[in-house]
Amino acid sequence: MATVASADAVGGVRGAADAYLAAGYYHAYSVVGLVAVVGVLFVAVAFAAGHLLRPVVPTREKMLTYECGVDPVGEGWAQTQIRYYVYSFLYVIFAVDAIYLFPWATVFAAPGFGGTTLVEMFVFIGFLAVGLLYAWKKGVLEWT
Amino acid sequence: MSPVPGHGLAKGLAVTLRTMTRRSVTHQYPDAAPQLPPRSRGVIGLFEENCTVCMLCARECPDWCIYIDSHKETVPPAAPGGRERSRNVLDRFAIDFSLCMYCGICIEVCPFDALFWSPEFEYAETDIRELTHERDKLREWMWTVPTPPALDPGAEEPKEIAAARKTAEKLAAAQETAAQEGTAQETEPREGDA
Amino acid sequence: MSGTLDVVLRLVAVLVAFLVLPLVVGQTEHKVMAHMQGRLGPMYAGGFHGWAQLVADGVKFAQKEDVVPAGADRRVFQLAPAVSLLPYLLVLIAIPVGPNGLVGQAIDAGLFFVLAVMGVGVLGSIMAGWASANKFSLLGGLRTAAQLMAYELPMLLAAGSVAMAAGTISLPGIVQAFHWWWIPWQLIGGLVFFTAGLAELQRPPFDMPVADSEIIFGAYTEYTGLRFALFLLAEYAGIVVLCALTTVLFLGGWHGPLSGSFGWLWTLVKTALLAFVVIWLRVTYPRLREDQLQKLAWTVLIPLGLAQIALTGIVKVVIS
Amino acid sequence: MTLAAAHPGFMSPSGVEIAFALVGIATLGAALITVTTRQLVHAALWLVVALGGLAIEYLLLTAEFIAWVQVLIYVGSVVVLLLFGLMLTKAPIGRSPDADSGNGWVALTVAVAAAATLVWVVVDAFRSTWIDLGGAAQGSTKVTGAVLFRHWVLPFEALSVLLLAALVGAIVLSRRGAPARRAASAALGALSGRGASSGPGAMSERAAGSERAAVSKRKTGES
Repeated sequence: MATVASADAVGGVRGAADAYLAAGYYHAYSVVGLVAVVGVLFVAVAFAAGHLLRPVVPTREKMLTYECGVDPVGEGWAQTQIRYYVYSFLYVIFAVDAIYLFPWATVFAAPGFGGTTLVEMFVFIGFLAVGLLYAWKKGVLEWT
Repeated sequence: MSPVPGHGLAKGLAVTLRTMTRRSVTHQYPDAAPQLPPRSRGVIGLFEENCTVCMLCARECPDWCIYIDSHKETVPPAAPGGRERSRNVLDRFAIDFSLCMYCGICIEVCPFDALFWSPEFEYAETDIRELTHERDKLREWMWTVPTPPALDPGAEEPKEIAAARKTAEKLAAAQETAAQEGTAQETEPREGDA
Repeated sequence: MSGTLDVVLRLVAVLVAFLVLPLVVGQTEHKVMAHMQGRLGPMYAGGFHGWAQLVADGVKFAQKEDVVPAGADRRVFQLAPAVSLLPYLLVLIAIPVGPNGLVGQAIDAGLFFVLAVMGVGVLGSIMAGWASANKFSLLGGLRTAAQLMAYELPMLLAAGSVAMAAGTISLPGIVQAFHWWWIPWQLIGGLVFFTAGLAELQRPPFDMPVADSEIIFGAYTEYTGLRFALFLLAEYAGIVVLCALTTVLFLGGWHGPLSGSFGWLWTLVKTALLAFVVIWLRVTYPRLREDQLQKLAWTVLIPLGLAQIALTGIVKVVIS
Repeated sequence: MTLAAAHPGFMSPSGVEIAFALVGIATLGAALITVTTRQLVHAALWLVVALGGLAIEYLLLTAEFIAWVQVLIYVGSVVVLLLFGLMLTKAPIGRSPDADSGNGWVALTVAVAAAATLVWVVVDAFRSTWIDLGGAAQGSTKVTGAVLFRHWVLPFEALSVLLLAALVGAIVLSRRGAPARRAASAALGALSGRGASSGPGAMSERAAGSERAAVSKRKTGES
């Protein structure tokens, strides 16, 4: 795998879009992969060192679930009505919408796109906004 | 309400920023001795010479942290042929400062001025059991109790002084009458003689 | 060979930054918060104004027993701190500090990479919340999830606006394209991004998921020792990352007066100032209620983000 | 993968292809554990691993944009949504013996059939297309954007309508019967005297009761 100095990669990004070569691409992501490996190693070393340093004196009391000093009653789970679950639906839908902003953002001002593409995105965002407005009017965003 | 939206938020930020630029009010306690107000209440001292083991303090203590042991002694009669008297002798006087809540009721109720507030406050221990202090320690703290401030000139006399003075006056008056009776035959009673 | 050395140096630099900068922020928080409250803060550890307080804390954490509650899901419980910490390390490598390749590693889809990976960290809190078998933790985990859901979107929108302005989603590319007039132009987006980022980090005033007066410490209630320390490190690393990102996206990164060969210093100064603001906000504002949190995200930040995108698009097409 | 194996690669086989194969195996393993584990939340977490593995596969195919979309949307939000849902319903720690429905063989058949169809379609469609690992990156954001807004504008706009429909649908479904539910829970509380019992158990019981009431209400409304 060829290694390219990252300055070249930056230059490639700023230059023509197609000048971004796969070799630089793989180099960049192999470094990211290395960071991930380093991170995992760091955590592993920290846990191992902690294992050597810390005392291990488990008692039954200590292993109890903490409930402000009172013996825990029942299990952790209880059925409750949590209204912000609807928000998570909203989010997934809106996030899918928002994702498209990014490829659009990189090209819409380029020659050959311009105003038309802007209008296209505004139509897209318009639908998004209508959805948000609908949710608002329906009282989904209200708590009580 | 506020003229500009976010006005209140900015005001809050200004307050915290202003506080940051001012000198902090923290006293560096172990390095610098604290400036305690006069007669601050740190710990309870025992003036054991005054204690008559009446047990009022132990009984009134809300969390029962005063322990008193005593025994009776018989005192031989003061005058020959008189009655023998019994007297309470203090064996133990201890206050458990891990229980004490510094309400000061014991000091208030003591009829013989045996308990005092001392400004001493550095008596932390690493073991809770060592916070039960015995009479010698309590007596030592007594030395740290400041002398009471002088009474206001216009104040009413303290009761014990008033009582003592009255007794003294009575005695003086009695003596005077006795003296007058003795000298009445010789001279006229002098005016204004006290 | 020099290429390998270069990569190793960058890795070491990123790891050092990852371990040192959060501590610096934490110590600054100790002192700044104290002085804002008329106190002194730590004064003993290390001698001079308690500079080594967090080192002492670290030593303490390492010596503490690692308690896993009997009812907990052991492996998930033990893994959760790593899941919440590592994304920030990954993100740190993509943040440019100075021009001419002064960056851990330039990534073409840098902005996108950063946003995607940061979102993963929340999984750690959710795992911790569920695996603790504790009612407070479960509630904390739920609140964390709800908060992520609400605030990820404004972040995406605001970041999208910058990407539009720059015409690229590479982080060094965005800073290269920066002009000073971007600051007023992208002001709304910047505010939205920073606020949403604060909320995603669960920093006060958006710390409902760890509201100590209600649910002890939320998802982290059952944690002790080193694992708890890792959660804390994740929070402060998150502050560093958020401030650095805001600097890079909205404040022009290394641009500034006399930025000839000291561009990296500008990045650091701006990041530090933003970190100060994070602390300042924590001291100043009371915690938002859960419904206020959600309402702020959906009815204020998201519409503002959309408005910023519209503004950016129009201005961009007009000037090009 | 088939293609990479069939054609001596553009990169040396020791590079990207080996990584691709290894990550593929790991992803497959994680996916298998996801569907076979009896611990619900573990299944969701293994799903994270599988989806992350897929993202790495995309990365290795130079589909940078799709890879990070995968992480952002699937790992960052769909799985969080899933975990959220699991925590709201019952997600006990430890095994759930009732997690299996007994349809294992049917599910396996469907899965194999679906996989076979997909593999066949993909192989057939891209038979003569190569990802040039030596040339420009194929799936960068810019390329994706250019292709999307030059050739696929109409599907893109249609997508927004679809998402809007999904949004409205979700709101309508979640809001329907909300007033009825409140009334039902009040009635239920009054009837069964559950309001008199104390503790957190009572609250959850009441919530469960109201859920049941709402479900029955919905059923009667539909019939």
